[in-house]
Amino acid sequence: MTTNAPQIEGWSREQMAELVAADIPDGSYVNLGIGIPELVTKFVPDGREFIYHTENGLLGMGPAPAPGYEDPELINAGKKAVTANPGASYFHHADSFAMIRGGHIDVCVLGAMQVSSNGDLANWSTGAADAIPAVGGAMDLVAGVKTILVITQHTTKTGLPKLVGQCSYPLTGINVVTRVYSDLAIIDITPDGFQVHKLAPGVSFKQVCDKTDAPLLPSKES
Amino acid sequence: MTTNAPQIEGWSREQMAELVAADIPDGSYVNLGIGIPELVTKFVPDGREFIYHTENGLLGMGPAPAPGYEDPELINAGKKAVTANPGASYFHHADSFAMIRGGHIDVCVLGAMQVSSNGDLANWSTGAADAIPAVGGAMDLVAGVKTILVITQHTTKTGLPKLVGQCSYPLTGINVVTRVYSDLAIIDITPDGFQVHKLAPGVSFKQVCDKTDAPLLPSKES
Amino acid sequence: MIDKRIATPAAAVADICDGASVMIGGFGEAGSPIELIHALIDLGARDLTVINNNTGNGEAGLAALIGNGQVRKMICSYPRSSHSKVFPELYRAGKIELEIVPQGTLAERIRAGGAGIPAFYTASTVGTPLAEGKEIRNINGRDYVMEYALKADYALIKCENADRLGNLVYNKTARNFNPVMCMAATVTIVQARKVVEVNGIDPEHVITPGIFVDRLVEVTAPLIESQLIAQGVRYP
Amino acid sequence: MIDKRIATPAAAVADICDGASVMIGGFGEAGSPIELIHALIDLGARDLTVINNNTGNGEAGLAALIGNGQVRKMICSYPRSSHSKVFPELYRAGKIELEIVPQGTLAERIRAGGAGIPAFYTASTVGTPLAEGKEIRNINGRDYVMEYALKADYALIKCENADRLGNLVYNKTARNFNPVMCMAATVTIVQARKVVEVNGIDPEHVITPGIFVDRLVEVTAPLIESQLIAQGVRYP
Repeated sequence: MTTNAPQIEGWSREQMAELVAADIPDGSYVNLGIGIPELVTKFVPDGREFIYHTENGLLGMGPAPAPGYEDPELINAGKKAVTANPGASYFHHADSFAMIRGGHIDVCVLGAMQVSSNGDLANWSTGAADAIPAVGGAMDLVAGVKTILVITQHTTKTGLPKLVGQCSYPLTGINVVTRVYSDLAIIDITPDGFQVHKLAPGVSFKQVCDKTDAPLLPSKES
Repeated sequence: MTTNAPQIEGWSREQMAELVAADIPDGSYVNLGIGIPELVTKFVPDGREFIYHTENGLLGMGPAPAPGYEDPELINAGKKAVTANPGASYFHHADSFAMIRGGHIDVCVLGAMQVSSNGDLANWSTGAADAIPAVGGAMDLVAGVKTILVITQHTTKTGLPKLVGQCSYPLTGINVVTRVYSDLAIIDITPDGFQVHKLAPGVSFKQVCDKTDAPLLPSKES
Repeated sequence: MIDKRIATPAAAVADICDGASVMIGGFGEAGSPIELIHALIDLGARDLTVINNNTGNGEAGLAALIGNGQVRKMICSYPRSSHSKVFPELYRAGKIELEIVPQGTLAERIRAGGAGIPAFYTASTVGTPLAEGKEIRNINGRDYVMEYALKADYALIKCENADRLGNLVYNKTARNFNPVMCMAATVTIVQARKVVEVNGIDPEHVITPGIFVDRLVEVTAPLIESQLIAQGVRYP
Repeated sequence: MIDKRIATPAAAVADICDGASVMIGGFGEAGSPIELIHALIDLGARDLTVINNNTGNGEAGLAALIGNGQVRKMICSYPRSSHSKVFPELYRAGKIELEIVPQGTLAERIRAGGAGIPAFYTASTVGTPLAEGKEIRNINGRDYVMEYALKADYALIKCENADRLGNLVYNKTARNFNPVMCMAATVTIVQARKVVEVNGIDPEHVITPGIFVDRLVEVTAPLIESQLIAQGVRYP
């Protein structure tokens, strides 16, 4: 593990989002976290239709409205103005989280502060003494959605690994993450721990190992 | 207690229903059981408005439709054709019983097989070996509605008391009944047991005692 | 393109196997998916566990499914009614099992199944024979019974209008158990009186969002149970 | 005649006492009953426990209520947002209590409060710091946390249209917590953009049946939080 090595050129945020989108089956009901996950909507493969759920009460969420057409009462979970696609439906918060908790949402794409090799996720608090805890819907999403995909830079801005043997930050959920899409690699959570599914072009297995704070298995194909 | 005494002339079914209606405050949300309780709608005092709830998913239930105007999908809990009053709303069964269980219905008027002096109600099964148990919504109603009023003949068709020290039939709920309207008297369930609130004209306290299988306190006014 | 439409009731129910658990919507005849039930009779799957508030009337629909010997166990609140005779005969003959659940507990158990709530507490049945053997817990001075969620392999549902995404609206008190059953089944099969365009249902008026629906069949003129009873119709 | 209308927000909230628990609908600015909140600020009741998903934005509405020192404790899922500064300052200064509840658990606890379910189990928070001290129960091989119902003395609600009986419909994602809060409060106070005739809302489209509503005020042109923030408006 090195924290001072020169920056490795991996996938961009858009490329990571495109890789996530490519892995989501046609007809899936999808909930996207705030930040990079939101980019997934730009890369839906031809011939596929995803239906977006936003936990504040809308199924069939569409893109942001044209400027001037915002409705302050039509927003997403990030409190940004959105639209409703044809075939959308509105519902209250208890019904919305019934969809989540009841296992009806197929895929949730979330950011991460840390992911452990057994699929634990930490993405809501640094646990710092002066931090104001704020969890939102993250704990419900990871506990209820069928498949949790994480999209994240492989390391923090200061170069610390986000893929770790055990999370040091307060957990969002245990054994919940299926796959991590980082700028360096797509990594599966397997019963044996982290396993590379695919490396970014020009990135070596050793480079990913160096930036991962847990044992890493090579791709089965390699 | 006598079971072979000559029939005492008390209140009619309509008079019992009228007495119940007179005791329900204006603006109440009311659920009426099948049978005599249904007659309450005919005796709403002038100036009062009750809103009727039927547990199969309608608030604002109106009277039976004119012949030929029945909709097989607009029925009450007794599966009879009804109408919807202006200001009605439809909802599903879980929401309907949330109204009941959550204490939002003010008054429920039910029939009874037995009522005990501490307010236990038995009205769903004789417990006979060959009886097919069928409880419907009665247990939810008695557990959830704020005030449970019972309207019943004072004795069974064979003259057996329905007001008893302890119910011999399987219970619907414990400590749930507030007041019983029989053909002979209005009787409150008090911490001290059955207490006459009002006697039917021409009926004596002793006559009611004779037909009640538990101690009975006289009316406070008498 | 997401399209949950299937051509016929027979095709919609074709994979229901012996031993399956099946929620069937409706309260009495209101909201009862008769054509889907008849398709299930034609299919012949046996040893079913059926969840419905009642046990059917006359000799069509749910009563016919029971009468045809396909149901091993009924979970319901009220197996008697003025026109039910099929179930009582089988029950007295010991040929069908019965689990009685109070109507509100039944609705809430199904809703819990759909909402990912494995168990909850309710005051209903406390002190009655239906609470026997169940866990009682005192919360804030009152006793409550613990009840478990109820799920099923399939739900058979009737609605009024639907779109190809599975968004549903119902007709009046035909709503009853249908929306919660849509949530609680692995495979939810719906018969709609009319399939409308995708923007044909206002998003504010959708009662069952499409996420809870898997298969959709248009049945434009559904049978009416009370008419079948009046005509003495016996299915098949 | 049942008529739940009250002339002014001030009259509608007039009996809220010091120490009351108050659910406030809305998610961010969508569905936030600003005029009722401002009436509560004018009233001056203190030592309140407030339940809302957030802690307000800018210096109007909920943020102003908090900033005015009237709130002893917040129960919410997400007390941070891009425009929230009032709560963080008070929290860091130790002048306000905070109970963090995951958003789905918050919604379900409120729904349970309204539905007469005193407690339920959920998988959310298992293995996290938010499950500490709570009862864990294994059901069918999975661990769940027991959560208690949440009720309040009052609910302040914003809707789109209402009738005098208290039937309500909402505008798009302004629905959010409002319908379940209507169910869970002893006294539910609603501001409606428009009060319509009693037959002006189709019974099939009612979202909150009138049984859950106690008081109703028409506020035809409600303030919009994001505009207040942009204009730097500070209440009072």
